[in-house]
Amino acid sequence: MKLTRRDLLAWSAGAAAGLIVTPIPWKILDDTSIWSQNWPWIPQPARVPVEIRQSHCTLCPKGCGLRVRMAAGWAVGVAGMKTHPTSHGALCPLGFGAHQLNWHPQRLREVRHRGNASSWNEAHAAFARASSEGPVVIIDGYPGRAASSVYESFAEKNHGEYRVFRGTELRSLNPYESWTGVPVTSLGYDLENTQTLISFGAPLLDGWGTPGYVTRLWSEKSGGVDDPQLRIIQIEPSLSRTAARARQWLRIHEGSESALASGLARVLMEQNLVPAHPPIPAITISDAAARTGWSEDAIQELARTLVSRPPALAIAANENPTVAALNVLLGSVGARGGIVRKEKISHAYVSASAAISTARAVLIDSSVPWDFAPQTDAEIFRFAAWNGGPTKADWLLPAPGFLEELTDVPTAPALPVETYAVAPALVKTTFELQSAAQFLVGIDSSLTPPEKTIHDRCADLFKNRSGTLHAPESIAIAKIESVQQLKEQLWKGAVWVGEASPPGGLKCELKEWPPEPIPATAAGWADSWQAPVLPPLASKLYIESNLRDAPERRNA
Amino acid sequence: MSARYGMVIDLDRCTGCGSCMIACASENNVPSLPQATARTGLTPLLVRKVSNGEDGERRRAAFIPIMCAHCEHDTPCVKVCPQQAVEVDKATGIVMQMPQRCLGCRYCMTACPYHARYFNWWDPAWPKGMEKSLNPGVAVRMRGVVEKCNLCHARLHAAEEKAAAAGKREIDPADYEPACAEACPTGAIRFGNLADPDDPVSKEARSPEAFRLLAELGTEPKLYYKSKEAWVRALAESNSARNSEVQHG
Amino acid sequence: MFPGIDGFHWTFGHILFLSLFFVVALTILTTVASAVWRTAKDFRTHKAIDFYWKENFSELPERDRRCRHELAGRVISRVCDNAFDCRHCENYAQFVVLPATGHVNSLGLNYSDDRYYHRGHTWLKPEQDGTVAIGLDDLVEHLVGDPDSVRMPEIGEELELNQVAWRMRKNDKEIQVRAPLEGTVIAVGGPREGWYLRLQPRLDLHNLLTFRHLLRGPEVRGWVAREAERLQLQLRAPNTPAALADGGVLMPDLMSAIPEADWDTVLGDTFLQT
Amino acid sequence: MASSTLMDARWIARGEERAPLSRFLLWLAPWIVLLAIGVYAAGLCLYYGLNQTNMDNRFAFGLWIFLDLGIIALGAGAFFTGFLVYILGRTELKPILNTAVVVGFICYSGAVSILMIDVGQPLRAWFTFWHPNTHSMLTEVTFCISCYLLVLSLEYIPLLLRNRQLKQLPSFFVFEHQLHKLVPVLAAVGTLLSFFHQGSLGGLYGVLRGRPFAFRTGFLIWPSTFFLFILSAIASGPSFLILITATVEKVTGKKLVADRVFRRLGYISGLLLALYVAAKSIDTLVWLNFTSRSEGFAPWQFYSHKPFGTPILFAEIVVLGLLPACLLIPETTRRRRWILLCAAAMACSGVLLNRFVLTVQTLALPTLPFDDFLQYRPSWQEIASFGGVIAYGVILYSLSYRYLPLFAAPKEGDPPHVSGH
Repeated sequence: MKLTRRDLLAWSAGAAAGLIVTPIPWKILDDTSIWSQNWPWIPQPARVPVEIRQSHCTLCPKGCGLRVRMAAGWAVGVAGMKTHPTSHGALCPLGFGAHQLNWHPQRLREVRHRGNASSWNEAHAAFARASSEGPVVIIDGYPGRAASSVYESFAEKNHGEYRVFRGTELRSLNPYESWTGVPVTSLGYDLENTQTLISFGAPLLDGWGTPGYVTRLWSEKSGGVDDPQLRIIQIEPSLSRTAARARQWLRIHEGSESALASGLARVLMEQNLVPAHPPIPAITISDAAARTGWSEDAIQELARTLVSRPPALAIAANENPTVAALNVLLGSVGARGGIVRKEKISHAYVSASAAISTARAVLIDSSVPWDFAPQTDAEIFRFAAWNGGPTKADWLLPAPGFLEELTDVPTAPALPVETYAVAPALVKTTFELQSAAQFLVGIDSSLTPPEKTIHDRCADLFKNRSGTLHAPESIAIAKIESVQQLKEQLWKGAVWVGEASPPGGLKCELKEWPPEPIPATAAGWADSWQAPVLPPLASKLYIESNLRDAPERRNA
Repeated sequence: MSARYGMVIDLDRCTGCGSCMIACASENNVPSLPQATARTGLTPLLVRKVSNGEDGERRRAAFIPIMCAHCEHDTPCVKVCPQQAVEVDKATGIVMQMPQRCLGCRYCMTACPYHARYFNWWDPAWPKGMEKSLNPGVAVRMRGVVEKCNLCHARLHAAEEKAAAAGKREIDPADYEPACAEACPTGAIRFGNLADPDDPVSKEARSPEAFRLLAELGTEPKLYYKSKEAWVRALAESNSARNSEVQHG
Repeated sequence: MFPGIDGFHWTFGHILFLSLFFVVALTILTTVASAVWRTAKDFRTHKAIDFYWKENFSELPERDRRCRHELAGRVISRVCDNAFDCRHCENYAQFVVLPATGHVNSLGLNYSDDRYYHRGHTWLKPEQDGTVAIGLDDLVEHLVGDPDSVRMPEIGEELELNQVAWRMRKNDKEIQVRAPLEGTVIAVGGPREGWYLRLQPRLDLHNLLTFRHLLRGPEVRGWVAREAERLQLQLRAPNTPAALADGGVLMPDLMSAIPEADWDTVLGDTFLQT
Repeated sequence: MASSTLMDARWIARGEERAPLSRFLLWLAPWIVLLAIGVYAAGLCLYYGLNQTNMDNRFAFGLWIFLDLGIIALGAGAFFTGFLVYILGRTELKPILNTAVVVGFICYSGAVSILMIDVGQPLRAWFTFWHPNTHSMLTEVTFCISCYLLVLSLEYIPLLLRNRQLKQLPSFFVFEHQLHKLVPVLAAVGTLLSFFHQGSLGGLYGVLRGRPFAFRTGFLIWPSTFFLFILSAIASGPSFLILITATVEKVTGKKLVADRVFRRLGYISGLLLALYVAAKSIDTLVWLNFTSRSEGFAPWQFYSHKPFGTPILFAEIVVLGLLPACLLIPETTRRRRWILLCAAAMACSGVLLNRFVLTVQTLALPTLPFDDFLQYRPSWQEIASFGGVIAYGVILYSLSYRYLPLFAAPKEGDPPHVSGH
């Protein structure tokens, strides 16, 4: 029989109908939907056991305790260490995504010299040559570490300079340093005992200081408490997070914080609300009222509030001598609940300013914020784990990232007590990295490597037999049996806390009422984060939601 | 004994820092995609910024974390899912979403009064190598399915395994805390078993200070809030969207 | 969906819902299956073609469905209601006895009295050996002339009455020729041979009933006259030459002569196609 | 070209006059372009995912769901005409039946294909059949729509097989006939299915307790929108058939259906519309005074967001509901063709507006006290897919009209047809 087109048509129709009763289409249906559950381009985590390790965050100097979930040698999750004596289990929001930073697309993976790929050998040679030709300036953003002592020694041996970049909290302590001679790193705010806290724009509840230290105090003594033992009064032009959650938000004209501080001082003195009588500020109350946009009554009322519940403490957003002078007036310097000295022995660091006049080379540690741009003709050696964008540095040197190197964790800025902890290298590195300290030791092998310094410091702690080890139960150092035991504990995440120094160790007198500083804006939410890049998950806060403004607008 | 897990969030203690959001995303392997926006992003836990609607110095702001409320009664999303990809776990009271079975019809998203459900508009992706940082206990969801808070079910599972290994029937409450509650720096987010009358969170939930959003819908959500600030409570309990001029986030 | 599958619960709602669904699904499937089964049965019992023809017949224009007795002039006007199946027509006997007062063939067409004619313009001639020869009548020969191609059935193929027996193409038009009788194809001819098919009839040739549905004698003349008249009307159009030459004689190969005519309709009416 | 014209003519029913192939293709061309763009857009959505749309986590349903609900409501003419003809024996509506089947098939197949793009994981669509949640309105919709599409296909097949070329296959022809004999069964099944899924589509939103604007109480498991959707669908279906047929008559310049059929359809549509308006008014009153308040929502606040004010409610019930009903019921107004057509168009628009309000306004309105009123603008991919479905409908209807006997009437002793110039 001949096959005609008609037969073909009929046959196809029959075949199509018949196909439905075969298993073929159903099998295909099943397989395709199973395939959609296992798309090969979607990464799935390997099923490996998870191990918990305790350590410390070293991305900024605030030293928060970490509880790291590890799998197959990689960090797969980060949380706060609940038993940590100063951070109390809190981290800044960005810290919770820190474990992903090591794979950030902007991770520095190779030595780069003026935009071209280079090598560690060439960088070594270039730095060795430069340091032999002239003075070297080393800038550190995280003083007090073992690595910092390498920088200090190198600078000393090579007639160079060691300078420290100061963050917001340290800058707010600058006036006291110049008036008392005690370095800012040895000063702290004794917030645990403060009753009235007046903040001139400092983002106290938004990452200021060690976040967990401040927020725990606030949540225990203020947030949602009927009769708060800690009253935060936020003076700020706009409704910031701290202003929103403070006991009181007082709106003020932009840049008039110093005028208010001086005005308050004048009220305190004129109305004899304080015993001390330092030089009287030039500003009158009515001037202060005009500048701040307040009524004179409001200023007087605030002044009375300040003295009604002592101890009172004023904190500025930045370096602000008038706010510091207000504290002097209130008697808060060297007093309980005020500014205290936490270390007996300490030495001052030269503050890193942008202008560097005579230097052959500048070495910038990875702890210095990326946008710190020294104005200099010297050759700049920039250590960083991540590339933060356009830079004037001649050399970009890949430094260890998150939890990739052994480092020690000295006292965080502005804390009232001394602490010491260790962050061991927890995760693997897959490419060649050097910290600035290792780099310098590689050039001058007579320097003490940071690892050895850390061991020495542990030995010193054991020898001094003062303070307590939080591991997490508090153990007096005196009860620790050996250095080895102390080290074991520290490597497992224990924190040594020094004994609180008695108040009164600070003497401060004003010779004249300080002039108003140039107004500085309050630090934004991402400012306390010092790594050049944010963790990818930060997008949840400002891209995938409107919880926060984009960090680029931090100064807007 | 079956549990009824829930939360009490003290809005007076929430600083809106966002730690919980990032901790949640990290724990649950939620990707952060460059294409996502505030309307298409994945935020199983979302802290929203609200205000009292006033201007100038009378303006006040607060933060309200929103996540799946694990509605107990007539659970809106469970009822509407055509293929049983959502169900209430009877043993825990957790509303579970099964991404493997989800068809992506998004009917549950329209059903949820809290907008606590999220659609995977894109293929999940991470920068090269970053997949090593994923939480091993949680499977990554594919594009085209709905996801939401499951009270960090992987942690519950781990706690159950631990209890089983120790030959115990019930988990140690200390072993199970969702990432957001764990991360909250001020202790504003508190997690507990509402079925246990002695559980402090359960007690707080029953206190007169506690309230729930859209309680009058009758879905018995297990997400409680509390606040001493009158305007916050008034706003949260008003069912009229009269504050729609409020900047939301 | 079924017990044992994840998510199935023995609840009233579930069972009610699924039972309803299956009742509906089964009803739909049963409907389709029964239509398929009935179709197959129609083919098995040789009813299909007959039925197919009857459906086609019902769709023919009324003009093409005139009763043979009207064509023969035995009655004034009658439309066939039996699909030209005079074998089973109850009224056949009643009309056939009436005197025929029909037309005479004046068109120069060659119609022979020893042949039977089918309404689809085929002739049938019983042969001595008990077979029948089948060919196209003279009107169609004039209409189509020489077909461009012919597709004949296979030898041995069973043909049903009124089934399309062979197809021809002419000027891109397809022509389907209906079989005037049921039987088995035993030989195939073509336009050159003067016949197209030889059939071994299924029915007894000596039984008069076998050929009763075919036209004979006066009926043929009346029928041809009607057909010619129809053609004339259909092919007559302004600016076209007369379809019929002077003296009422048909031109040969009309399809090529008047290509602009509505051949689709003409051929449909001629070969009883819808 | 000449030979393709001849090829084409072979598929057109013998004796039917149709536009020349070139003009037909010219008519189809823009629709084909539109369809091609739509298919491309749909392809983008399937390949890259729904990020191609402008829907988002809160506006999880968008233009497409409105399209689905809208065209399924308008496609109700198919089942309802079948119901009237086969079950209630209103044979005077038979001339419109074929067109109703084609329109229904277009609407339903269009809706199903859009639904397949609209879900995030189309490959898992069958899970609904494997793990059905019988409490979900969407399950009911899925089951009924897929079954009813099958029914519509089975009703469409006989029509298809009556094509001049296809019916030359005796097996097709006989099958067509046998199937045709069983169409009343299919009509009955179709009626049952349609009643349920039209209702379930209404229930889809009515059960949303979390969306107080849409939530309705009702009878047993069905919210009132379940019944309102059935009513509004069968009210607008006949009106839509009037519009379609009148449009085809206008485009082809032929009288296809007797005026009395139009008037009968208009009357049915008007009566049902009146019933619907009454029911909808009662439902709105119950919702305003009880349902919304019981959930703690002051109902008028839902109308405080521009542009969704009370004028929309007024338009839905009075301008596009009561008014067309008043025009369609009295014989005097219905007799005037332009009034009939206007009223039919208004009835269809009213039902579309109802679907729009229920889908789009519901999602735009805030539920949490600190939610915003949300705006949503569909992406070009959504609009193109939408347009693709419309184009698909026009093309399929045009092809059906050209090649299938949609309005075939029995041939009466017609005069010989002369043509060819």
